Amino acid sequence: MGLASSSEGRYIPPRRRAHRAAKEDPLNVQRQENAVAVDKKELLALYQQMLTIRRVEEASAKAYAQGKIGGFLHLGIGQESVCVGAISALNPTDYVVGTYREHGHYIAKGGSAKEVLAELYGKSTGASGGMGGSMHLFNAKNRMLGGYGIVGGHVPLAAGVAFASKYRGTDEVTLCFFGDGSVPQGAFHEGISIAGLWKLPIVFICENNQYSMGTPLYRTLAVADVTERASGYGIARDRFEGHDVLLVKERIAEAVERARKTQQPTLVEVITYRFRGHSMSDPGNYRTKDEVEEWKKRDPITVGRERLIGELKVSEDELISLEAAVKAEVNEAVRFADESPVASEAVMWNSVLSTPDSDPRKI
Amino acid sequence: MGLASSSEGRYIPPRRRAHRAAKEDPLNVQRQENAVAVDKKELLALYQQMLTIRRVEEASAKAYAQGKIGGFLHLGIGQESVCVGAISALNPTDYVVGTYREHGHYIAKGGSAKEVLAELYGKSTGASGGMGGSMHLFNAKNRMLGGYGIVGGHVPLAAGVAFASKYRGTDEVTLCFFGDGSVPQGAFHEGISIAGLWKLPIVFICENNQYSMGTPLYRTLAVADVTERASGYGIARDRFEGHDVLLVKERIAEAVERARKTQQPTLVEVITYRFRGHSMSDPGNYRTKDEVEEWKKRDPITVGRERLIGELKVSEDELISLEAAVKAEVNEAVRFADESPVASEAVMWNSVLSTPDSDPRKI
Amino acid sequence: MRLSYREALNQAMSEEMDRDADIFLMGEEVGHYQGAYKVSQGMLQKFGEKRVIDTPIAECGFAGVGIGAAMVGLRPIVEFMTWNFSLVAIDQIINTAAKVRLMSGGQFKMPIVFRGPGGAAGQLGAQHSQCFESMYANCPGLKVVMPSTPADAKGLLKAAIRDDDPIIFIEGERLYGFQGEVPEGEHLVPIGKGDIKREGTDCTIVSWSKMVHTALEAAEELAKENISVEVVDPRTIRPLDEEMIFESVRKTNRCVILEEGYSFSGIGAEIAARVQSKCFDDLDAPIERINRFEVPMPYAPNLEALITPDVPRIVAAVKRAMYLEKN
Amino acid sequence: MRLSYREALNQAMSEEMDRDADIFLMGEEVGHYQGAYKVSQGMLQKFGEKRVIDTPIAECGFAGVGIGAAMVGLRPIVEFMTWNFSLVAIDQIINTAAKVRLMSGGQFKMPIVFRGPGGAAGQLGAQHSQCFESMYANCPGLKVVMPSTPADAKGLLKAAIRDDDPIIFIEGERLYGFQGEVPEGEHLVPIGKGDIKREGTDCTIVSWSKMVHTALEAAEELAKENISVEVVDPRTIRPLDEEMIFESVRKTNRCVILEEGYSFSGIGAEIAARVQSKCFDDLDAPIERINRFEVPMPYAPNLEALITPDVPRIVAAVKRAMYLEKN
Ligand SMILES: Cc1ncc(C[n+]2csc(CCOP(=O)(O)OP(=O)(O)O)c2C)c(N)n1
Ligand SMILES: Cc1ncc(C[n+]2csc(CCOP(=O)(O)OP(=O)(O)O)c2C)c(N)n1
Ligand SMILES: [Mg+2]
Ligand SMILES: [Mg+2]
Repeated sequence: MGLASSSEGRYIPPRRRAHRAAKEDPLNVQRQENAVAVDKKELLALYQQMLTIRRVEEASAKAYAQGKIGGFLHLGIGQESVCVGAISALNPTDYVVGTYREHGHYIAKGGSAKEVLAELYGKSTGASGGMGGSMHLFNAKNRMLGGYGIVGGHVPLAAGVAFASKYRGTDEVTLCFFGDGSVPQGAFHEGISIAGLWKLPIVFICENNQYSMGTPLYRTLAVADVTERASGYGIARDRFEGHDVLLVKERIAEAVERARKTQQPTLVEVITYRFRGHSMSDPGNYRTKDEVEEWKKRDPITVGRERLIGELKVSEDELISLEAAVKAEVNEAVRFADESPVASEAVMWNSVLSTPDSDPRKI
Repeated sequence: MGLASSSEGRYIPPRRRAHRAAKEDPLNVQRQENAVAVDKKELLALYQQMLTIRRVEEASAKAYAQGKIGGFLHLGIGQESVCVGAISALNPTDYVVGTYREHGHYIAKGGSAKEVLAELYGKSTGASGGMGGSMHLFNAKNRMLGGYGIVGGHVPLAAGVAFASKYRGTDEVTLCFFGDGSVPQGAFHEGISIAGLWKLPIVFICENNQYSMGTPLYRTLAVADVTERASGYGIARDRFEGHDVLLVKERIAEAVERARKTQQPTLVEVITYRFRGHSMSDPGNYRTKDEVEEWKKRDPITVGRERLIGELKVSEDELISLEAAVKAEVNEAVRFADESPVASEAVMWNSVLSTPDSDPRKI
Repeated sequence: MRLSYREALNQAMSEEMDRDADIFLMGEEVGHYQGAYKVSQGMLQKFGEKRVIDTPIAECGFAGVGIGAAMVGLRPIVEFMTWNFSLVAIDQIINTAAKVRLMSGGQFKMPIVFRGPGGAAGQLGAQHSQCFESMYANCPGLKVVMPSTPADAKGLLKAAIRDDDPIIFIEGERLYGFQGEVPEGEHLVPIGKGDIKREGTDCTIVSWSKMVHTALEAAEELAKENISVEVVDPRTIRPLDEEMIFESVRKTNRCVILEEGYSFSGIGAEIAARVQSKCFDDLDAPIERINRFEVPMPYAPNLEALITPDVPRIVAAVKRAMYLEKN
Repeated sequence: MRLSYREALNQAMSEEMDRDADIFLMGEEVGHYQGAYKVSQGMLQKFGEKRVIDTPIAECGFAGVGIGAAMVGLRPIVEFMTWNFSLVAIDQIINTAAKVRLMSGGQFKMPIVFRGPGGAAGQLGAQHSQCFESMYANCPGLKVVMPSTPADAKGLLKAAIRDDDPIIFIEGERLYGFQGEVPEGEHLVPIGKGDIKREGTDCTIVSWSKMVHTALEAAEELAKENISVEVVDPRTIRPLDEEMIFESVRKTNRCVILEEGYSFSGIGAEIAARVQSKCFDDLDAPIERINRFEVPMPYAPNLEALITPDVPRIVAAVKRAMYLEKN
C-alpha cells in the first residue's frame, strides 16, 4: 500500500491494523519516492536551520561530557527535518508547543543558538533565564510556548492555546509536537478529543521515532499506525516519512491551512529516527548498529545537502561557506553560554508568583 | 445503514462521523427488527431479574424520598436489559466491574435485593456493610468487583482483573461497564489501550444512554459511534440497541467467547435510555417528554413481557404470580433493610488497613 | 444585600465577566444544565455558549485547555464538578499551571481559577467526600482560597479572577445554600488576608470554610460556660495570614485548629508547626488539632457523623487546652 | 554483605518473586531496558516477560491494572519511572487503591507496592525533582515508606511486598549508588518502625531518605563544636514511629526536622505538630523545620543548591534550637 495523496480519512483495511502486521512492516508506510518541487532559497534556509540545530546539539553533547551541562539532555539529532519543515509552514503569529526534546523546535520558531546553549548552561541569558533547562525552553516573543517533561501532558495545553485563538477569532494555528510514546497517555486522548469536538485550529504532530526510550513501538501500541486513531476523534489524518524537510513542510502546510481555514484539527504522524540514545545516559543498546546505519542513510541533513547539490546545483563552495558560518555561530554561542552570568536569584524569587512582595522562603 | 451482522471491524464512512450527522441521527444505529430466538425458561428468568431490579430501584426511590436513604442515588430504570442480558452470558467465575449506576449489575451477578437495599440504608447487612453505599456495591463471593464513582477510573482496574486471569491461565472473562460520558476520559483510553496491546480477556461495554448527566452525547463526543474508536486500539467492536434482553445476551456472549477463546477484547456499545434523571436530584429537564415517552415504548421490561405472552404463550396468570413474588421479595428486602442494625464501627476501623492493631484515630 | 453563598459566587463570576471579555467559565454541566450545584445559574443565558462552556468529562483535558488559554492571555475559570474529580487533572495543575511561570523564567503569567466544591456533603461515600486543600497547598506556585461566608465567597472569587496566578478555589459544598449579608457594589476581599469571625480571650480556634460555622457553634456553647473563644478564619490557605493567627494566640495563649480534612500533613499540621515556632513562649498548652478521623469516608450516616469533627469534639479540645478536661 | 541501595532493592524483589509466583513487576522500561535506573537489572532474564512487564507510558492505566490484579489476589509491584509521573496515576492510587478495602466493607485486600525514585537528582528541573511523600501520607488507606540505606531498602521492600495494604515506596534517586552493609540471608525491616541513625544528647534531628545522610554530615560538623546530635530516621512515614521521635526529643529537649520537600503541610509539619503536642513540657526551644525553599525547582545548579537543604542550614538550625545563634 502506498502513501495516499489525500490526507483525510483514508481507509486502511483491518488486517493492516493487527499487531502482527506491525511486526512485519513496523511502519506500514512506504518510502517517499517523488520528492516535492524545490525552491533553492527556501531549501537553503531550511538546510541552514537544520544544520544549526545539529551543531548546537553536538556542541551540547560535548559540553555535557565536559560537565558544563547537567540534568537530562535529550537530543533530536536525526529528526531535525520534522521540526524545521513543520514550523516553516507557520506564520510568525502561530504557536508551537513541544516536548522535552525541543531544542530544534525552539530554534525553528526563531530562537537563537545562544539562547539554547545558555539555557543548557544554566545561565541568566538562556531561553528561560536558566530556570527551565533543556526540557523547558520558552520564548514568549516568538510564541514558542515551551517544552514539557510529562509525556503527553502538554497536549491539552496546546489545545487550550488553539482554543484561545478561536475564542478571539484570530487566524492563529497551534502546532503540538509529541512522541510516539505519548499516544497511550490519557492526556493525549483528552486533549485530542476536545480539539476534535470543539474544532480547534491545531495540528497534532507525532514525531514517530519508533522508540519511547528503549521500547520499540510495537510493544507500546497495538496499532502501529498512530493516525488510525483520528477517525475516533473526528479529525483529519496524514502520515509520511519525514527525512525530506520540504515534504514535511508541504504536508504540514496542508494541515495548517485546514486548521486555519476550516478549524479542522489533523493528527499527523511523521516517521523519523533519532540517531542517539534517548538521553545522554542511554547508550541505545536496544537497537542494532545496522538499523541505525540504515536510517542514517536518510539523515535529513545529508538528504537536504544532496538535493541542494544534485537538483539545485548549489556549489560545494557555497555550502562549505554556509557550513562554516553555522559552525562559527555555534562556536560563538558556546562561548556566550560559557561566559554568561549564572541564573539570577532575583528572577527566581519573582517567578514563583506574580505577587511581587511574596518571599517564598517564608511561606 | 443497518446493523452489520458481523461484529468486527465494520467500516463506517467518514460522513457518518461528523458532528452534524450525529445531530440528525444521534445514534446512527437502526432499530433491531429481527429478535433472536427465544427460550421460555431463559427469558422468564431474565424477565424476573429485570423486574426485581426495577422494583428494588423503585423502592429505593421511595425510601430516598422518605429520607431513609441519603447521598447520591443513580437509578438504572430503563436500562435493566443491558446488565441482565450481558451478565447472563457469563460463567460464575467471570468478573464484573461497574460504575456508580450498578444496582442492577450487582443483582444480575447474583447479589440479593436485601443486600442492595440494606447497603442503601447504610446498614451492616448491606453489600458492603454500609461502608460503600449506592455507588460502591461489592460482592467478593460473586466476583462483583464493585461500583466506582470516578467516571472512567475503573476501566484500568477492570483491565487488571483480566490481566490476572491471563497471568494465571484461567478461562475467566471480565465485563467492564461504563457510560457514554466516560469515553473522553483518559483512564478509559489508557485501560483499553493496554487491554488491546496485551490481549486481555475482557469485554468493554458502553451503556450508551445518550446522556452524561444533562449533556447529550453530541456535545461530548465528536464521533457519535463510540465503537469507531476500537480500530485505534486494535480490538473488536459491536454496536446495537439494547432493549431486548436476549439480544444483549447473544451479542455479549459472542464478545465473551472471543475474549475467553482468543483473548481478544471487544468494545461493545449498547444503545439504551434511562427513564429517570441522572440521580435523585436531577429532574431531567434537558429532555423532552416526547423523547422519554418514545423510549418508554421500548421499556425492556415491557418488551420482555410482551414476548413472553406473544411469542411464548406464557399466561397472564403465570406472569402475575411471578410479579407478585418479585414484589413480595422486594417488600421483604425493604423491611430487612429498615430493621437491620446500622453499619458497624468495628468493621470500619478494620477496613482501613489490614494491620489489625492500627487505630486510625491516632494516626 | 442578603445572598446565598451560591448566589454570591454567581455574582462574582458574572460581574467579572461583564467587566472583562477575556474571562470565561468552563466545566461539566456549567451551561445548559445551569451547573451541577447551580452556581452558574443563568450564566449561559447571559454570556452565551462562547463564554459559558460545557465540557466533556475530561478534567485533565479541559484543565489543560484552561492552562493553555491562560498562557496566551485569557482568564479562564475552570469548574470541577467537585474537587474529588480534580485528581485526574492534578498533573496539569501541579506540573504545569504551578510551574510554567518559573520554568519560563517569568515570561508567562498563569491567570486561571480552578473552582468547585470540596469536602463532605452527606453520605457521598469515600470517593466523593474529600478535602484537597493540603495537597494543593503543599505546592508552591499555587494559591489556595477557601471562603466560609457569602461575602467572603464573592469578594475572594472576584479577587481570584483578577489575580495573575493559578488559584485553587475550594467552595464548601454544604455552604451553597448558606445565607449571609454581602456588601452592595464592588466588593473585593484581598487574597492572603484572614478575618476574625468572633472575638474572644480564652482560646483561639483556627478554622476555615464550612468548619468555621461549627467552630462558631462550639464557641456559643462554650460561652455558656463563660469560656470566651476567638474564631479566626484565614480564608486564604496559601498564602496564609499567619500574623493574624499569631496575634490571636498571643492574646489567648491557647490554640485549637479545626479542619475538616485529615490531620496527617494537613493544613492544621502546618498551622500548628508555625504557631509552636512563632508563639513558643506564648502558648500555655499544646496546640490541639481536630480533624476527620483517618478513615476513607464511610457511606453510613452513623459512621460519617462519627468521624467528622463536631461541636462536642471542639468543646472537649478547647477544655483540654484550658486544662479543664483530662486528655 | 556490601551492596548498593539499587542492588538491595533488586535483591528484595528477586527474593520475594522467587518465593511467591503471584508477585510480578510492571512499569516502563523495567524489562528489556533493565530499568531506567537499573533497579530491575537482570530480572527479565531471571523471571521472564510474564513477570517482568514493560508497559506503555500510561501510568494511570498500568497503576489501575496493578490495582485490579491485586484485588483478585496477585501481588503487583508497580514501578513509576519516577514519582513525578505518579501524578497522572494519583487518582487510581487515592480514589481506588486506598479506598477499596473500606468501600467494600473489608471484602478486598489491596496487596500492591508502588515504587520508584523520588526527590531531586541534580538539575532535572521543576517537573522532575518533586517530593510527594506528604501528598500520599495525607491519605488514609496508604502506607508510605522511604528507606535511607541499602539495608533498610532491602528489608522494607521485602516487608512492603508481603504487606496486604497499598504501599507508597519512595526511593532516593540520589541513593541508588550508595553502598552499605546488608545482613546476609532473609532480612526484613518492619513497616512502621524507625531507627536511630546516630545517638546524641543535645538536639534531635528527624530526617528520612537521602536527607538522613545530610543530617549525619551536619552532626559530624556539629560534633567538632561539641554539640551532640541524635539523628532519628522514621523510615516509614505513615504509619509514623512517633514514639521513637518523642523519646529522642524527651532526651535532647530540642528538635530539628530536615525534609527535602516543601514545608507547607509537609511531613515536617506533621511531625512538628505531634512533637509540640506530646512533648510540650520537654521542649526547650521551638521545633525547627528545614525544607526546600518554596520555589518550583529551577534548573540552574546555583539555584538548585540555593533552595535545597544543606549542612550549613542544618548547623544553623541546630544552633538556633540551642540558643547559640540568633534567628
Ligand atoms: C508521564 C511520564 N511518564 C514517563 C516519563 C519518562 N519518559 C520521558 S521520555 C519517555 C519516552 C517518550 O517516548 P516518545 O513519546 O516516543 O518520545 P521520544 O523520547 O521518542 O521523543 C519516558 C518514558 C515521563 N516524562 N512522563
Ligand atoms: C472524573 C469524574 N468527573 C465527573 C464526575 C461527575 N459525574 C458523575 S456521573 C457523570 C455523568 C456520567 O455519564 P455517563 O458516563 O454517560 O454515565 P451515566 O450516568 O449516563 O450512566 C458525571 C459528570 C465523576 N463522577 N467523575
Ligand atoms: Mg519516540
Ligand atoms: Mg450516559
